[in-house]
Amino acid sequence: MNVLQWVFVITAFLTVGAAVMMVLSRRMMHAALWLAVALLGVGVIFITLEASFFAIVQLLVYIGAILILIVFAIMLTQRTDESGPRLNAYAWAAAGVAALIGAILTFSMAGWMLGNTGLLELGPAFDAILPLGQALVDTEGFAVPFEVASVLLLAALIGAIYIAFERKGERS
Amino acid sequence: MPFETLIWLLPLPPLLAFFLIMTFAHRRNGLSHGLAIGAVSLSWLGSMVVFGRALQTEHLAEHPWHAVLNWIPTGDAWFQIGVQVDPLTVVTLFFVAWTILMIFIYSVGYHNYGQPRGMQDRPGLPPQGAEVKDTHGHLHRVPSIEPMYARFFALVSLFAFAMYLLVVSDNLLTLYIGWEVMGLCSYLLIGFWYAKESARNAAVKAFLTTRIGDVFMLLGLAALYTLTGSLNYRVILNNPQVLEILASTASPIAGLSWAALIGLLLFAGTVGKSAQFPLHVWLPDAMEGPTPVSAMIHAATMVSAGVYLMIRFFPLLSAGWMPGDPLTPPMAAMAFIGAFTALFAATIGLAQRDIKRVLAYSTISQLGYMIAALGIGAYVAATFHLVTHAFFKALLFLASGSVIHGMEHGVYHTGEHLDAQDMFNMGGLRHKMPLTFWTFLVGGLSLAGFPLITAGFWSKDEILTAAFQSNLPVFITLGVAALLTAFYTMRQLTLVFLGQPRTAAAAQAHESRPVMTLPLAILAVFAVTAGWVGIPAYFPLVGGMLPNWFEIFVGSMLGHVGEGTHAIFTPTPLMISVLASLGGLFLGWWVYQSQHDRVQDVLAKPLGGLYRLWQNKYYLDELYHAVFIRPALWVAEVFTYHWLDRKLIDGILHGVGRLGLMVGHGFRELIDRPLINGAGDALAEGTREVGARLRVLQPGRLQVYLLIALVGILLIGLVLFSIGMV
Amino acid sequence: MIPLTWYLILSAVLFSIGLFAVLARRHAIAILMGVELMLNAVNINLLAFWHYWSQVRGAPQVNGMVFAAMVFVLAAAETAVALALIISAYRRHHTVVVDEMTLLKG
Amino acid sequence: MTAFWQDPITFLRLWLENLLLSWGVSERWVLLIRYAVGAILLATAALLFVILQLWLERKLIGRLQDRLGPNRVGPWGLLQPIADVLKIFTKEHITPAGADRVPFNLAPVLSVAAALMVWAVIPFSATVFGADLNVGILYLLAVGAVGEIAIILAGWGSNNKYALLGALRTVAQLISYSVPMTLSALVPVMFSGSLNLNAITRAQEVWFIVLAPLPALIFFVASVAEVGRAPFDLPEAESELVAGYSVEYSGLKFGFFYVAEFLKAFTVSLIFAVLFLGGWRGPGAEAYPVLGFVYLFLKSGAVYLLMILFRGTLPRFRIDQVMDLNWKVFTPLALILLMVIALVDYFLRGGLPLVRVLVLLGVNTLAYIVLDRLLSSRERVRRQPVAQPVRPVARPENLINPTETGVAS
Repeated sequence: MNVLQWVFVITAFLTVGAAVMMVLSRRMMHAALWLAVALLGVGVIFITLEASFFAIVQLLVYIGAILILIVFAIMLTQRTDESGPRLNAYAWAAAGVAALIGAILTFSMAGWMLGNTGLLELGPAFDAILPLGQALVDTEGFAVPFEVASVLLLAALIGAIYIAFERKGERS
Repeated sequence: MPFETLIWLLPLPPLLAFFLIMTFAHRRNGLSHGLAIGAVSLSWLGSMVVFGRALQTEHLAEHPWHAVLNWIPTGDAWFQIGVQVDPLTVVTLFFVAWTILMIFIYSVGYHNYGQPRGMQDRPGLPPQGAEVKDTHGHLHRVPSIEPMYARFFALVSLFAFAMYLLVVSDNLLTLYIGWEVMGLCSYLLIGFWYAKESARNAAVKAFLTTRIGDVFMLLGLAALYTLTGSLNYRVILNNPQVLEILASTASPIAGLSWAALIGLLLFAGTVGKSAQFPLHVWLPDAMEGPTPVSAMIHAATMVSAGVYLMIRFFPLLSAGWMPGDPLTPPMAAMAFIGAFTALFAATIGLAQRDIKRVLAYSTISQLGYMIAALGIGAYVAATFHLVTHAFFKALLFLASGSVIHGMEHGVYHTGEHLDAQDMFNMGGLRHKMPLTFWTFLVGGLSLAGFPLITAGFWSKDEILTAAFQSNLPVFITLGVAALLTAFYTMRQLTLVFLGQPRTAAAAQAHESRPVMTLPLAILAVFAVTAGWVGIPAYFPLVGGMLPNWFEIFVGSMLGHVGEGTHAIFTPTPLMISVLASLGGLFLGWWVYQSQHDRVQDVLAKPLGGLYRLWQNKYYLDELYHAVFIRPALWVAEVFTYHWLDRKLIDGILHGVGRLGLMVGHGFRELIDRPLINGAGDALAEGTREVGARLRVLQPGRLQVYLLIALVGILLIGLVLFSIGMV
Repeated sequence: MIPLTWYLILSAVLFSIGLFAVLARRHAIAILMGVELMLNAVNINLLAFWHYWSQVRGAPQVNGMVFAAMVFVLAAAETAVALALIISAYRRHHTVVVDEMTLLKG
Repeated sequence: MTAFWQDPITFLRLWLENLLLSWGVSERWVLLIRYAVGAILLATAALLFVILQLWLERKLIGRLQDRLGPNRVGPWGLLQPIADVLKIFTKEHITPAGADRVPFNLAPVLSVAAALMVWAVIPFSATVFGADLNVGILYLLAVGAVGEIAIILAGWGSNNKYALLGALRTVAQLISYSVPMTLSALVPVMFSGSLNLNAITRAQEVWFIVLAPLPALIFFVASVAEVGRAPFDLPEAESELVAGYSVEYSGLKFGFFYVAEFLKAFTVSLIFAVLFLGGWRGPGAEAYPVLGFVYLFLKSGAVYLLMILFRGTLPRFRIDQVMDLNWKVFTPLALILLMVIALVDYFLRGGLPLVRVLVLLGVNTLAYIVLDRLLSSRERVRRQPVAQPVRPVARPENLINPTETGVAS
């Protein structure tokens, strides 16, 4: 195994471990921190895929925005005590289903005939940011989904503000 | 853009302004009058462009500019609406555009824009004045801004739209729409200060009275459409064959031809709209509205619309008539009613005290002039008088508004409780309000027909000349009316402006703001110069100095250009006209210069009962009340309500209701309860049973749903996999 | 020289962990975190295939990246709305435990 | 082969690489060692620089406030920060009883790390930069997020309501201001057509501050808000929040925050210099890369001095004013400017450079004038008449008759 493979394996175990900890930790704040670790791990995975742009976007969007939002939400809903069970009554069934689906996915993917292709280093010639940017604004490419995405973001923004806005007399 | 598009666009800006003010600007006074004046300025500009082009166009009467649109499908054809511009439209547009624009500008000042809001002012009441403190701490009472300022401009904009629509339309239906919208605006604006009982009553009276005429007019319209299949002017009026057929076909009524019947019906509409006897009673009461409304709607434009309709339909009214023939029935009716109204209203005008009411009766009288002129076939003269009258009467009304304003100023200053519109409370105002005085003088002289220089002289002289040549009784009536006109005009001038102030308020009166006096000045110019376009060529001395453009231009509508039924100079009518005018003016001045009492008219004693008769308007209102209104109320209350409605109809209905109740009860007990309810209940019960069993699947827990869905997917996948599809 | 399979397996594992969080955690925000984890797993897949595909075609491909970008957008929008909903629900019911929000119970 | 005095750092790097290669170390390891050494040197240099900066700031603020500033330890008090550091080293590390230990202890480290990580992509001269990342600007913004996480961790971990409130407030401010900051940072990106900081530097034939003064201004003010310095020092508003998120920290842990704060302040000056002031560009900087350092530090020093001037002269904003300024002025303005400048620049492509400069300057001036009119009209609407004091204030001249007011008794 070479350096990159070691990096991958270590990161993968860290990520999966952090994800498991996230699921199992009782305090929501800890879960959020474990999620942060998992997300960082995914960012590193992106770097091993030579998608450094996405690694940084991962940092920017997930850590910089989503995670902070989640932490804010946790702080704002802090009054609930976290003493109850962290998993619900169907946790065993859920675990079974999740494991089954994970197994199916894993086996179907591992069994894919080209799956053993080693991923070679692409090098700077494959720098895809420029094509990505052009594709996003190309009417032949993804201009419409891009616009739709922007509208979606705007709608989500307005919707979120509207929903979260405290209306008079709502607090019972 | 073809030129016709401009014609389409003429009525639209005021309509747009109406909607904009109503929707967006009803709380912003400056914006609302800006919108309204901007809109009518646009229309004015368009009208002037049309006017300018029309002057340069040959044979406009034979080939009017027109454009049509399909509007309402009628079977396999379309009812078309359109616009048309011919010489008559052009001259009407000219005075309509000018007077409307001037009155709009004047209204800004009249409604005290820029003044403070009065503490006691309420919507629906005239402004009561506001108290302001000057730099020395003294309290002053000053005029306050109209509380419904924006509403006023919205309504007059709508009115302007309707007037333009009426003028440019090429068919009776759109004309009728404009006509009725104007009626609505008139109603709304007379009742503008709706909190005043008198204003409310006046509004209802105006609306109902004009409605009587309008019903007849609608009948005429329907008859015309049935007979010709069209309401278009070009199809009916410019078409000798159609006129011929209409004139020669007998109608089912009283041996009249269809043309005569339709003409009479349309004339009934005009009687209502132009306030001719016996439907004139609403117009004096309409003076309850704000003065610009009186000027615009009840003097310059709307009441002119009735005359306009008559002029427009003159070919139909006179179908089969040639100069020299006996008059056709509608023409005879017009000649009679017009002449009678002219004299009748003038006599009432002699005894009125309210400055605006005198003008209102003078309006009725002058409209009678025009109707009478048309009745004897003086087409051009009637049109000419229509134009000049619009200018000088608008001027007079606006100037009287200015006088009232000045008087109110004095009333605020002195704190007296007196009627600011009563002429006997005025006097000597010429020093206080010089500009108003001079412009009022110009308007008044024009109304009185002061020889040679005023517009009114030329148009009135033309009518008198025509009457002299064709119909002597009409001529005599009109001559007497002219004398009376000059008399009451001078009475008004003397009472208001000359002599000494009869009250402290009059002594403290005050000239109005430039925004009010500027329109006066402009209208005064027209009140003089508008006559110069129609000086007959045969007139001694001045005749021929200016071409008789009006005769040529408007006369082309009838096709006899320059032919002239009265091309020969006859001195008698001229002399009578001059004598009536000067004599009336002198008498008016002579009688009323000695008026010092502010209660009793100097003429009241000498004339005695006649004066009281005039002052009470021949007791016509009382007569109408007794003859029409009380019986109508009785029929409504006792006959219709108590007998027909309560006893007969309600009785039948109650009987039917009881029967229905019995039948329904039977159905309910026999069919509904056992059969339908039973089945329904069973169904509901079954559904509930099933639901109760299935509700286990709906725990309301998100995650369980998801779990069930996933298990389902897995199962489906398993099935598909086992049969080899995945 | 990391085989493609490794990425795919990693993503499958992360996906099922996220799914478990979604199915089994009681806390609404934890469910949301599970969703985020699943989206990340998907993104790993997308980018891995993007890399693989670029390598096979010998030229940079964009489709995988565009999809990944869309997933980011979706994640951001979804989080914003979901958190707003959670806060709104918290105000109303004083709880963020989804088990206790059973107003739609049959 | 460059001479030592032309580019000492590259010279040393090449020397080290050759040395290692001649020892038989494989290329991969050489690369690794090179990065490690570079990172350690850079971080150390940055942290040492902070010491100088601390002294400078205290001295200048002292002068602004008519004091002498530190003047006891060393010549002109130069060694004062070192003495402070020593004192901080010797203090006790306290972890509060209810604290969440891991986040509490992780926060200061992350905070400093976030500030240092920025230095990795700054091009210090034509040849010297940590990583030539092709998404450099994105990296800068992303690393800012790590700093935010650190603050949240500190606030949460302290188990103290002032700390929590301070953290929430800080993070709200940081998130808000990163919006106009990002938008105005896109203007240089647009001009240069690249996200790479080195490329942006090289594209600045004309400094971007000349082409886009308003975005530069927005970026600068947003930067000041991002580092939470006066007049945006609400996170540490003592009167409201004691000391904000760092209230429970003591000793070296507090020192970390302290250092991070100053380091961030200088870092944003560096970023501003790179984005808008031409970075290391200057006469002779291509031929003699060592000059690039001098130019860059002179420029960022100037920006930093401006920040000190702000801190010394401006009063603190209220929190609602901070948010108003951001959401109602900066964000819309930055958006509009971005679009307008993009359009204008698109049409000026290929024209005379002078025309481009003048037109863009004109556009900015115009935007400024419009903004000024808008703001002043808003101000006019909102200005309330100053209330007259209802009750007489207890001043000597109001107390003519002490017995009447009851003061005498």
